[in-house]
Amino acid sequence: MADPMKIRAQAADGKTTVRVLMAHEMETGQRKDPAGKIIPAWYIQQVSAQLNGAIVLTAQWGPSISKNPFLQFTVRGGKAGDRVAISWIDNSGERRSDEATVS
Amino acid sequence: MKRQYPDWQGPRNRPLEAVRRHLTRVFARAGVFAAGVGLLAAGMASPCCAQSKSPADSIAEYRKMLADDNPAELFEAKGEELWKKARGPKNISLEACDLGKGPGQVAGAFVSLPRYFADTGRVQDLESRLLTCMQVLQGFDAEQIAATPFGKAEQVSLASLVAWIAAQSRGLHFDVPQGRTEERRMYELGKQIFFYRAGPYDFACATCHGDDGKRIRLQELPRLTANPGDGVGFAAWPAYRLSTGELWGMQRRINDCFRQQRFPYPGFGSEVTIALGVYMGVNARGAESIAPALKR
Amino acid sequence: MHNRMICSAAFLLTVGLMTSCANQATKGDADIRSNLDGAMRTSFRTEGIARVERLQQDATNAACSKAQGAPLAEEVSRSIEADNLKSVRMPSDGRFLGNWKEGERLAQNGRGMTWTDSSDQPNANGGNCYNCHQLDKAEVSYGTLGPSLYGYGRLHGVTDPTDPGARAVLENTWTKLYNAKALNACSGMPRFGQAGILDESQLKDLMALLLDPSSPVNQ
Amino acid sequence: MYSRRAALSRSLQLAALMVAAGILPRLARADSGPYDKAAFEAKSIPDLLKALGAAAPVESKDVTLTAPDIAENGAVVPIGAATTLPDVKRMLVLVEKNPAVLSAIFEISEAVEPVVATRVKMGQTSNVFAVAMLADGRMLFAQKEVKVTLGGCGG
Repeated sequence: MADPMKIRAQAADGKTTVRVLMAHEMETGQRKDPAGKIIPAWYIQQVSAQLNGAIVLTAQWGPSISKNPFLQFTVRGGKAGDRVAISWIDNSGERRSDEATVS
Repeated sequence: MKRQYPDWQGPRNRPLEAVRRHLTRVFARAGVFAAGVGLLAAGMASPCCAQSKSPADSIAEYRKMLADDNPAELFEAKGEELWKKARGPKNISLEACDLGKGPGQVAGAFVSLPRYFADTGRVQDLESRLLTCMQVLQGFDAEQIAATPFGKAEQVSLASLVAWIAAQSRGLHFDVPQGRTEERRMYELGKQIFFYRAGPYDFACATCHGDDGKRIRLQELPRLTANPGDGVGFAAWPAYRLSTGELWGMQRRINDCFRQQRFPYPGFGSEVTIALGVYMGVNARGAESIAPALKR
Repeated sequence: MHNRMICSAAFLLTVGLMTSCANQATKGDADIRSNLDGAMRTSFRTEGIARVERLQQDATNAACSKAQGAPLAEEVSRSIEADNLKSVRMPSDGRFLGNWKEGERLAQNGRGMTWTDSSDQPNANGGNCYNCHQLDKAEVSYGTLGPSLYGYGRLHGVTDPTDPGARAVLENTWTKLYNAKALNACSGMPRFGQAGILDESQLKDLMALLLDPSSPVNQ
Repeated sequence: MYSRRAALSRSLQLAALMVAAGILPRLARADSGPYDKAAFEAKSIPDLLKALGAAAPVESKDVTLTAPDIAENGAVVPIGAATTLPDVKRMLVLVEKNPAVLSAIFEISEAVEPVVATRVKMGQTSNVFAVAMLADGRMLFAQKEVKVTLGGCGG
């Protein structure tokens, strides 16, 4: 199973900035192993972000997003104690969801 | 492994005018006509301030943009879990592991390693000491883990553990002990290895790390014969490597230095690698640790 | 602030004491030496083309290692340089300059001779030049371990490399590339010709990059 | 394009409704819309625009692209895309010289500002684009060349 994300969410001046680090290989499918065999593509394709259970942002990613991806976005409103949840699904169908509290 | 991207000799050295023409063609093909091209050209005609900045300033800016969100944190979190989790043939956690400050004492341990351990009768760095704990406490085969390639299996666990343990000394100052004869012998050995020239290129560690203010390409090379400063050199490893997207401990850092020195392969936790750790660590006395850092 | 200064002073003092301790622990060079050899033998193994035999030092490397960065005695330097000069072979056909474009490609290429390289033959190796030197001014990513070589030919007054007056510069530059230790005993530069890193035609291409008036180095 | 966007927005609304109704688990699945395979396979900007069914893009001062002048390592290049314009539906990040030009599509809802950041791989020096797709179909962009430097010795 994939490792947990690191989610930071901070409210200030009427908005909440969310910063996320995800643990994922983001293999492009263009690299070769030492034996010369193509390493199959393996990357996060879709991401969704929720604030208190409501989806606020979704994203589609290609394999050119860096390994161990970073995502930052800004929610209108939000306050300390609100819950931010991030979910992803990769091209192999693997999923991961994590949650953090706005500070 | 390099990504298999085409070797493109494009706008790196291409004049801006050529870039503009190229872009105009691209967008024209896409159906952008007069108005769009006009705007585009207007935008391109005043390329931003970038050109006046020095490469060093630009690199510093690049590093700053990444600094606040270091993926090393993902490894720290995993390392903490691995430290506390019952694992290995004996199904026991590492919480009784003695890193030099007493069993289970993690805070401050990193900045006084490598050091002499009475139970093994030798000087050990963080990674070789962790191997001892994994073998003695958890029943893992230390030799087998040492022989495992970096980035695979239990070497990944080691890297994560190292990230978390180092993070528990963040902001502390290096104080690698020299009280015992064996610690001083290792310092002297490390110094000799540091200056040891060999291989087809005649390189030693000192070739690149013997003077202040030197670079390979754009990479600054810390002078490691003295304290290079807070969070520089020995005080910046382990680190998350952007190039591989992996966490590198000092063992892997030294290993790749020897590779680029065109030397044969140093064993994981071998005497040479630990002696170099003692030499660099003692020289870095007083330097503030920022590990795990973020490195190219 | 004040405390910090006292601390730093204490650190300095401690380091000073440690250094003298460490020196006292060093009883004789022979002890440490045997220790070093043992540590090297047990610590390294052959991996791919990077064989353990690479740890063997010739007299040049042994002397420069032992000096630990300090200058060698004048007569020792001269003797090492003379020995290294014997290895230098001038180009077999008397022509010093190849193709600067090939030279630039080689200069950019930092690969070769590591345990992750599959061949140790010259055609698998780069020149590694930009790792340590500035050459073409358009390349911003250059190292500073060696001096800047931008304008090399121009600054050495070479406007026509075929002119007999340019011969001395050509020979000197060739020698530097072929065996840098012939000119500076403990130079940090690899001995590209002597060590078989680059072949004659590759060396000529690097010569052209440095000395051809049409090379970007001389613009 | 319009119908796809409408469908997507419907599916977003539907997912939100389902979450509210407790039909979906509290941590919803990430795949709440379709994955635009054709767009992510586009090898050039014209191909991408075709795949997206998008209008011709126009450079705009209202779109901001944050990117370094020089990337010390092409494996990780920080990119920020932002705009002050209203009615933004999507923000795109493009790297012109990558094997596939499209790196990311962000679906901007009313609940977030059209300000996003991520990190991308770049195989070589290239122009990078931040594109804002507006509700009225307009495509506005900002662009910048990011130099990718070569690594140290030993490759």
